[in-house]
Amino acid sequence: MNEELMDIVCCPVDKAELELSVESRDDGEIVAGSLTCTECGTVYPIEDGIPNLLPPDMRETSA
Amino acid sequence: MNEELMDIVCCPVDKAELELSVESRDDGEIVAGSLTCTECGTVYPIEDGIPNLLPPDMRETSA
Amino acid sequence: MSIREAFDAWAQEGKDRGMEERHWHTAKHALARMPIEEGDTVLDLGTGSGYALRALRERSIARGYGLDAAPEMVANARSYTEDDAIAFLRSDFQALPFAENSIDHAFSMEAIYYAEDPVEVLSELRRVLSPGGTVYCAVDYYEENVHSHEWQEYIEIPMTRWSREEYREAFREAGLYVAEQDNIPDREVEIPPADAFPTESFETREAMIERYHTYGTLLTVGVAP
Amino acid sequence: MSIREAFDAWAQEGKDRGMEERHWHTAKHALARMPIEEGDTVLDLGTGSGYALRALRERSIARGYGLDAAPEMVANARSYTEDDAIAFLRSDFQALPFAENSIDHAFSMEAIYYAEDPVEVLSELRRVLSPGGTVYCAVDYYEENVHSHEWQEYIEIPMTRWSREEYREAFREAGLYVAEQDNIPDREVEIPPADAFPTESFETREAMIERYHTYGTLLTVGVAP
Ligand SMILES: Nc1ncnc2c1ncn2[C@@H]1O[C@H](CSCC[C@H](N)C(=O)O)[C@@H](O)[C@H]1O
Ligand SMILES: Nc1ncnc2c1ncn2[C@@H]1O[C@H](CSCC[C@H](N)C(=O)O)[C@@H](O)[C@H]1O
Repeated sequence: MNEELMDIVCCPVDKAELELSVESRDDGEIVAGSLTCTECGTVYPIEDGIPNLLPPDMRETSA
Repeated sequence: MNEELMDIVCCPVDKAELELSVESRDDGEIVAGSLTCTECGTVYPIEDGIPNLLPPDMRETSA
Repeated sequence: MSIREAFDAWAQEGKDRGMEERHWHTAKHALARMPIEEGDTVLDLGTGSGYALRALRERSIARGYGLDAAPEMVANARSYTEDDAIAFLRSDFQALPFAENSIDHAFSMEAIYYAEDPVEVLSELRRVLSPGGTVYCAVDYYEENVHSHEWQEYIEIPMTRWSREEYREAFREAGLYVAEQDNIPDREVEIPPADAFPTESFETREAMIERYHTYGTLLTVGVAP
Repeated sequence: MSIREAFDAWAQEGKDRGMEERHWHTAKHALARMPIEEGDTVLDLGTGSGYALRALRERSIARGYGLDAAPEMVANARSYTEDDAIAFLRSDFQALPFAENSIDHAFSMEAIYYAEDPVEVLSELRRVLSPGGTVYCAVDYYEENVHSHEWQEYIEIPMTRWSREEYREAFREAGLYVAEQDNIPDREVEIPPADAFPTESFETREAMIERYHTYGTLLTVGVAP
C-alpha cells in the first residue's frame, strides 16, 4: 500500500478518518500494518501490501 | 408553428416572454402571425408556419 | 457572407439531403446513445434536413425543435415531415429563443463550428437545458482530423477548428460536465480498392481509411449541472 | 457462497486473465470514451486482473485504485503491475472506503450485478465522485441479452438482471444523471462458420452474432451532480 491512499481513504462503515500504523515497509511501500478508524475504532489490517477494508461483518462471512 | 411552442419560447435577446398574435391558421397550425417581446417590444414574424426568432441585428445582415 | 446566403444555396442545391445521407452513417450511432425517455423535449441545433428529430420521434420524444438560421433549410426540413410534434424555427445558435430549463436534451451535427463563438453556444445550451440534460455535439471538422482542414476553403463562413481537448475545455468553460468523448467511425462510406487512388479527395487508400475509420465523427457529450 | 469463495477460485484457475482477454474486446472502447484528464484519480470497481487501470495509466491518470472483495483477485492484480500509481484494496462495492469527492471517474466491468443492492453501489459512487465525475458501468449480463440469462446457473452469488431501462432508472434513483447508454459490439470474438453450429453455447450462428454484435456489452454512463 502506498501512503498516498491516506489522502482519500476512510472507514467503510462510518466514513470517518483512519489512522495508519506501519509494521513493515518495502521500498517505501507499506507491506504490513493496519488502519484504525478514529471514530468506531475498527482495525483494518494491511497484509502483503493490500489493505483489507471490508466492513467487519463482511470480513467474517467472507473469511 | 404549433401553439405548444409558446410554453418554452422566449425573446432571443432578453429572454423575456413573447406574446403571440395569429394572422392565419391552417388545421390548427399557425401559418402567419407574429411574436412580440413583452419586454423590449421586438416583433418576430411567423411566415409559412415558421417563426423567425433571429435577433434583429442578425435579421438585417442575413436578410 | 451570411449563414443564410451560404446555407440557403446548399438547401436549394439539395445538399441538405446529401448531408443527411452522409452524416447519418455516424449520427445514428450518436443518437442511439442519447439517454432519451418517452415524453422528452429535444433540440436539434443546425438541423439541416431535420433527420435527427425524425429519428428521435421513433423513440417517442414528445417534442422536437429544429433550429437553423437558413430559411431554405428550415423550409425544406418542414416539408420532409408531417409530424406535428416536430417544429422548426429560424434562430441563431448564440441567442437561443428558449426559456431556462425548457429542453431535456440537445443534439447538433456538423454545425457548432460555424458559430462566431461556439463557447457562447454551449453556454446558451447549458442555460436552456434542465439539470442532467445532455448536449450531443458531433463534428467531422476538428484539429486531429487533418483531412477536414481544407473544408474552410469551400465556405466563406469562418469555422472554428478545435482539437478533442479544446472541445472538452470549451464544454467545461460553458459550465457543462464532460461525460464522454469518442470517435465514431464511418463504416458505411464506400472505400474503393487501392488502384482507384489518388482520387479527387484522397491521395491513398490509407488516407481515406484514416479519415473515415479512425477519425470518423468526433462526439463530445456534455451534461448540464 | 461468499464473493471471496466464488472469485478466489476463479483467480486461482487463472480466470482473471481469461476475463481480461474477453472483456477487453469491449472494455477498451468504453475506457476510450471516458473524459479522463492527466492527473485524474480513477476507481475500478471489481477490478479483477486490474487491466482497466493499467490501460488508463497510459493516459496519465495520477492514481488508479482497484477495488475487489476477493483476496486472490487483488493479489493477482497486484502481481501484474509494478506501477506505484496503481493500488489495489479489498473492499465491498456497497461500503466504499473513500471520502466524499475523492474520485474523478469510476469504471466497472461485469461486476456491479454481483452486489446485493446495486442501487446502493451507485449511491456510494455518487458520494465518492467529484461533481461532474463519471461512472462507466459496463455489463454483458442484462435483461435484453437473453444469451446471458443462463450465467446465473454457474455461480452461487445471486445476480441482478436489469434491463437497459432499469439501469437508467437505478442510476437516477442513486442521484446520478444518465449521460449515455450504448451497446458496444464485440467484433473480435471469432464467430465460426455456420456448419460449426450448434456449438456448446449457441444453437445457431445467428444467435452467436446477436449475442456479440447486437447485444455486446451494455454501457451506462452516469454523471455525479
Ligand atoms: N449560427 C448559426 N445559427 C443557426 N444555424 C446555423 C448557424 N450556423 C450554421 N447554421 C446551420 O447549421 C447547419 C449546418 S449543416 C448540418 C446540418 C445537419 N445537422 C446535418 O447533419 O446534416 C446549416 O443548416 C446552417 O444553416
Ligand atoms: N460486492 C462486491 N464487492 C467487491 N468486489 C466484488 C463484489 N462482487 C463481485 N466482486 C468482484 O467483481 C469481479 C467481477 S469479475 C470482473 C472483473 C474485471 N472487471 C473484468 O472485467 O475482467 C470479481 O473479481 C469479484 O471478486
